[in-house]
Amino acid sequence: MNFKKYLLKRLLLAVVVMIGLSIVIFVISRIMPGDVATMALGSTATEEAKENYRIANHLYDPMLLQYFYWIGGVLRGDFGTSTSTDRPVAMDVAEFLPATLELVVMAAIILVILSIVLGVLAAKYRNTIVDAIVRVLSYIGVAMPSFVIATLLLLFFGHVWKIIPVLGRLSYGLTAPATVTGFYTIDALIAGDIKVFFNAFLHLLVPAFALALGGLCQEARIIRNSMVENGSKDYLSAMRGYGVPEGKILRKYQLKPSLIPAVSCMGMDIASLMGNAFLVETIFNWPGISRYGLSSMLGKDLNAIAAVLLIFGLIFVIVNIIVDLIVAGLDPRIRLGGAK
Amino acid sequence: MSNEKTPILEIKNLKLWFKVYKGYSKVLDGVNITVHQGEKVGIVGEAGCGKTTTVKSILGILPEGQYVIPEGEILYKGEDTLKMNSRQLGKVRSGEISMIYQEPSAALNPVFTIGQQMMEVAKNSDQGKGKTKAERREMVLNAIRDVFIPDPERIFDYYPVQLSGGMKQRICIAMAIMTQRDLMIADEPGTALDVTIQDQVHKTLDRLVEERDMALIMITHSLGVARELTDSINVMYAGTVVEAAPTAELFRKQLHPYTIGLMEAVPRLAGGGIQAGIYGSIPDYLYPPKGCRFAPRCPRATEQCLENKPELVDVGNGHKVACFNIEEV
Amino acid sequence: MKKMFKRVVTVALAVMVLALAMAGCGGTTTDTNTPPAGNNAAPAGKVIRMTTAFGDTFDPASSMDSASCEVIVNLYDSLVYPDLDGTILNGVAADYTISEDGLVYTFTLKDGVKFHDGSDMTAQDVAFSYKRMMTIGQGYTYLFQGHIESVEAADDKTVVITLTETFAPILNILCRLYIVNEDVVMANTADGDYGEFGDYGTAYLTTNDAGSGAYYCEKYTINDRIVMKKFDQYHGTFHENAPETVEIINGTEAATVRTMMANNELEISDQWQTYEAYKALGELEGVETVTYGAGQMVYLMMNTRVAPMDDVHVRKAIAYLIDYEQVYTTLFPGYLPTNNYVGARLAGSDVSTEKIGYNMDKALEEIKASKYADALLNGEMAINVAWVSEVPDEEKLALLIQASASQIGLKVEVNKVAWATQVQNTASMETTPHCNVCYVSPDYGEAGSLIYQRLSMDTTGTWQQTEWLESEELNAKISKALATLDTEERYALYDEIQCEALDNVYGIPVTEQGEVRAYADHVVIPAVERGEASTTLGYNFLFKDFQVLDK
Amino acid sequence: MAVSARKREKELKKALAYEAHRPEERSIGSFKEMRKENLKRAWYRFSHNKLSVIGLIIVVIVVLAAIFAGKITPYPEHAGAFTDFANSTKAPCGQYLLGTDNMGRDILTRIVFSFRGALKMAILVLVISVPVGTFLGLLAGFMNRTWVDTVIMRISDIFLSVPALLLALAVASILKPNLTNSMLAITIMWWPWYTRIVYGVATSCKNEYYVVSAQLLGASKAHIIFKEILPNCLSPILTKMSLDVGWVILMGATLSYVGMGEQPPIPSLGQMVSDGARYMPDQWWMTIFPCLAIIIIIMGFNFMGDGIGDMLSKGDSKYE
Repeated sequence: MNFKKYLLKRLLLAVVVMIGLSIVIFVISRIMPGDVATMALGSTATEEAKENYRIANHLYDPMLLQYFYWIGGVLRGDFGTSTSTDRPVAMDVAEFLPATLELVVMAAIILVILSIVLGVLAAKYRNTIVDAIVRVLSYIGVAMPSFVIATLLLLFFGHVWKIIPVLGRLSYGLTAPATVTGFYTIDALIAGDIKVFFNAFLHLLVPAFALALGGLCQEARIIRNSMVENGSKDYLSAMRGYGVPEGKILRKYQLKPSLIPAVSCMGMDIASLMGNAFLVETIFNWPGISRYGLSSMLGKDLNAIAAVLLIFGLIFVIVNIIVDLIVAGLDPRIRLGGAK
Repeated sequence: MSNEKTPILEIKNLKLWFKVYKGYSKVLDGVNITVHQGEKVGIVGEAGCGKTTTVKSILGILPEGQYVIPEGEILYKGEDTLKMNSRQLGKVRSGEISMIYQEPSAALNPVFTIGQQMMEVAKNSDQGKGKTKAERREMVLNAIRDVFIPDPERIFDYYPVQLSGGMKQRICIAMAIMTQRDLMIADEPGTALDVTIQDQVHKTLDRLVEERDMALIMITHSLGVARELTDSINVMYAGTVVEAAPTAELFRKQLHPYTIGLMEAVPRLAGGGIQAGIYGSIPDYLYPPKGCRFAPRCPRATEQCLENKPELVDVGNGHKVACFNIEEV
Repeated sequence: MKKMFKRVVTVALAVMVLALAMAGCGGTTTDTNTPPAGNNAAPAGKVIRMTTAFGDTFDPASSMDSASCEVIVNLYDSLVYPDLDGTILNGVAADYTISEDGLVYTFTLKDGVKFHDGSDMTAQDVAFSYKRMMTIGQGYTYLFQGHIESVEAADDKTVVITLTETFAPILNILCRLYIVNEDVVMANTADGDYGEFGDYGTAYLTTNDAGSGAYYCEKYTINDRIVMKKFDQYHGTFHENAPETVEIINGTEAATVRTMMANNELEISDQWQTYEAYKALGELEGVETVTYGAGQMVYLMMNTRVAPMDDVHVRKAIAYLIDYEQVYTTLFPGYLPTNNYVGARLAGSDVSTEKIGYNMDKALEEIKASKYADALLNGEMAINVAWVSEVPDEEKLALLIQASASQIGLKVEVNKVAWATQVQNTASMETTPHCNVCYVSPDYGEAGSLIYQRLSMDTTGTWQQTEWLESEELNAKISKALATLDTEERYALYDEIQCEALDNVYGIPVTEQGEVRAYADHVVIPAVERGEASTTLGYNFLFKDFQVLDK
Repeated sequence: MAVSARKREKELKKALAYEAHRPEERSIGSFKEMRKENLKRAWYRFSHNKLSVIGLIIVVIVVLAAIFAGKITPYPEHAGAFTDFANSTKAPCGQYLLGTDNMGRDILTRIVFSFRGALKMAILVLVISVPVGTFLGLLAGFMNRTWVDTVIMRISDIFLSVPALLLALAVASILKPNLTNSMLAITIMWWPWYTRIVYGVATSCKNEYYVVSAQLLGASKAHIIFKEILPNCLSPILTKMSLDVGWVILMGATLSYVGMGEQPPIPSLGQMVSDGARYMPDQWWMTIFPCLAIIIIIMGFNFMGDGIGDMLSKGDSKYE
């Protein structure tokens, strides 16, 4: 069936993209400023220690050889040891990745739901106050960087209106559930501990909202525009002619065709959530991989950078495949290739 | 032979202007049409004379905020649809009137299957409201069978993009006749199709209307189609009805110069090629002529025609015409 | 509809499987390693929570930044350790004897010193710790480089340290030799680059401790927080109000620290906040702020080998155009004035000459006297001042210099550089900027430490000394001073070196950093109570001497 | 009728009033008049929605402010090498309308001066990356399911998946840090977004009738791409472009975090926002006012963008 072949092709392409990505990352991390050994061992480390660090990490070999050593390790799941934590990077990643994934998944959910709701509302009350509010919101979402929004939200919920906990992943006195998926919310459910689940869920809300706000407002604008564009199509007035209630037309028959252009943009926004999560993590004390990634980038911790970026790349490619599947699912014209 | 049944739909002196770049395009200039219970009424006229606008205004599905109705009313079973609130109008749309569109591929939502769309219509129609899902599905499949489409189960899960033009138009018809309706509006159902399919579509339409004793408004720009399918015909020109009469009466004797011109323009199988057309083209609705809108093209135009608009007057056995100088029969 | 639904379900399942696979790919994380709880309700018993900017690991052999020191001094012991005023106290060593030629130091260990796993500490552990640190070669190794011949365990209780040549600050340096439990380390080695020692337990010591200090590490999650609990079998003494739990939390975002302080989830703040932030924290009820000099100096380092900075007149001109008074009143309120090259807090640091003060006319005079005068004054040649983007306050000083330089027609360019780029640039003479603003903290509480760090040839080409000094004669003077055991003689030599540095303007000691902390008033900090702070990094935070009173 | 009766009354009154004093019909004579007529018609469509006019006004004000920054700002020297620590971080008061930053420089002046850098960066980046991204998107979309499509889309995937900061760090190490180089860095990151959007629209409207019929009529590929498919992509592109003005300015902040971008003391909006964030919430004006400035710039570009979109696309005024 067309769909299986399509999925298979995309997965193959994903592998190609990952290889391309690994080359780009490898080259970029190598030409970044700073001598690797000095950064790794500290500038006061003895020359002799730096020397055998360089040999141990093949830094003197030609670039190509270094790449093969490195990619060989990666395929075996050994990303090498991180110079800052002296531990295998894989262990660090396993510890930090779930926290960021949980934050990003929550932010993605909020982004999808709220952008559709706002988009539909703005389209329904076109050129009225509601439309203007969504429009101004989208500028604020775009103009204000996530760390300013995060700071404002933190101060608001931390000081003025303390109804929701904002810092860290769990309130004091609650112990984290046994690690199964690394997602506190899911682990708590598995462990059947509702109190921890509820607390972990509350902790997720404010950071996830701060992270999603940027993309959320932009998506609402795009959905609103395509809803308006589809508004004057004949099949909607036909539906209206059959007495289908106005609300249902808006929510279902006008929304679905309008989602198509929005979904690809949404996919990219969700994929970039990983990228700009590090600011939100630093402000909300969220022990995620983005903060770890940033410190490794600035401290030129080669192995950690490569691992983090590979994971960002992997997630980006996966999200893209999902987006393409959803678009194909939504729009039969693409999936069936316009079989007249 | 206008039958004495109670009139189901009366459009009285309907005027409609569209907001445009430089002002208001005055498309409808006092339309008067009456449709009786179970009567099949034809509306004939050149493209752009306001046929579709008229019928769309009945159901009120013209694009929001771009038109203005200065005068006129549309009485459906005595109630003026223009004054109805959305609940009343909803009732009319879900149970009383249904419509078939001219352009089949634009009338079906590209991202939903045929089944999904028809189930939705069924769900909101009077008969379908109480029914369970399975019963409604049965209604849909029956409707598809009524329009001679083989293997309805397969079509149910198809997307519009997978169907041909003719099939799509028949689906639209199926949608319209799926539930018991009192008035059916068909806006040039066959124009987008080739002749053989067109003929099939018209025959299906005619049979269903007869069976269900529905009133029909058939819009077409071909007199041949009107002759076969309708009881009476209204000839529209530039936003007004210039002549209306029972079909046989109209073909026997045309009174209004435009109708005469129209009749002559029909290519005769027997005669040699295209007869003389009508000189000139439809007026600019932005700056329409003051008096009768056909005056600039009318061979018999007089001073009076230029100044004031002729009223639609009954000259005997249901034959109405809007012209000052009618040649005596 | 059915088909669509089936497709969406398969996609969702695929995503879940992938997420699970990735989350689990690093093997199961150790169960005990689940990060501790977050915040709000204060835990039972006496607790102190402090924020800081985490460095790398808490392995005593491989880290030297302020956050690591604050943790390591509590987890590990050393033979001797510095008191707040700099005097050397006995750590795990009961006493020590020095041979006549000053080359052999013999320490006898106290009885009953227990490691956190309950085993006794032996001299063998001390020797092992020294060998481990020197092979790893990171952290404070460079302090011992070339001074110590050997460290041996004569028997279970005595440690014999022989030096290569007499070295006065040897006791100060020995504070940095932290003793790890040999058995625990060797039991937890992973494969690494150190032959049969594997990775020397570096991975293990990142998240666990093998020390004998006043507190033991109960839980540590990287980049998040470390929880330390009181060690009851500790050989030393606790203050009766000393905290039972100490949490060091990573994260110095202004808004985060402020929220935690307001919701009393934080007892002591870090020292990286802005002046305005500390003012705001001080206004919170139940929160005080304190400023103390911890010996960290702010230098304007100059590359003395590149035109135009190789001309002493140009360097003097820049020294004259900095308004020092404005620096520690409006630029960095709370910072301390300094007259000598290495800051007043260090023992043996007072100087007999007068430092160059703020004098615009003299600055113009010096420029005119320089051989690059016309090139500089007609804007053809410009002086660039670099500052590190990770320490935003440095920009203030750079812009102040630029503004006052423009008053006398001197063109100064300010450029902002990431830390990694700065380390790379200062590694080679050509790429080292003309001037750069830099914070440098002394390795131990004596003037000799900063003199060595700032002026000796060993640190040329590192971020600590961008002057590229190559004078053999100055280098010899420094090693001679460090080798003279007699304090007066040594301090006289320090004074002579500092005078030479000030006269030739080998970099400008602009001001001494006043470290500011906000703290809850129910917590008593020894440095505040005794009114003096230790200048050895980390020793202001020996939590065993802290007090947590009832709120 | 969904539209409330009251609204229809209002429309009616307006229509009748208009009809009462209707201008006489003018025949369109010379070519010059024809062009004037078209311009009037374009302006009608542009100004049909009042917001577009407001947008145009904002953009014009911003451009003029950027050009005459020296004259209209209270303290022009604050934009250069100037420090006045005595009154640093002062709240907005008579002397400093929008307060001062941590170096004692007037924020209003710096914002107006920073318009120069912001506009230059935004326009240059968009002028380079939009056409490139759009063209590649059209190409990939039109040649759907061929190797061209795969190559282009996968390359854009790679570029999109590398975080902005890392790309900036890499470029920072190769090129000398100044405005043009940082713009180059942003352009490298930016074109894939447009490729993605245009690809989406191109693939879906490739199967539309008018494209198929154009092919039947033997239209060349170029004609189809540029005359048939491109107009459809205009609206999402314009929306994205006008919103991107903000992203580009903020990207400037990320770049200057690593030392690229505008070198101090030249002011840059993104830099002022990120510096000010550290002083929240007491000295809120240091970050809020630059944020408002960015919002206003985006609002201007966005309203104008929508207006241009209405003007170009046939839009909903079908009954021309």
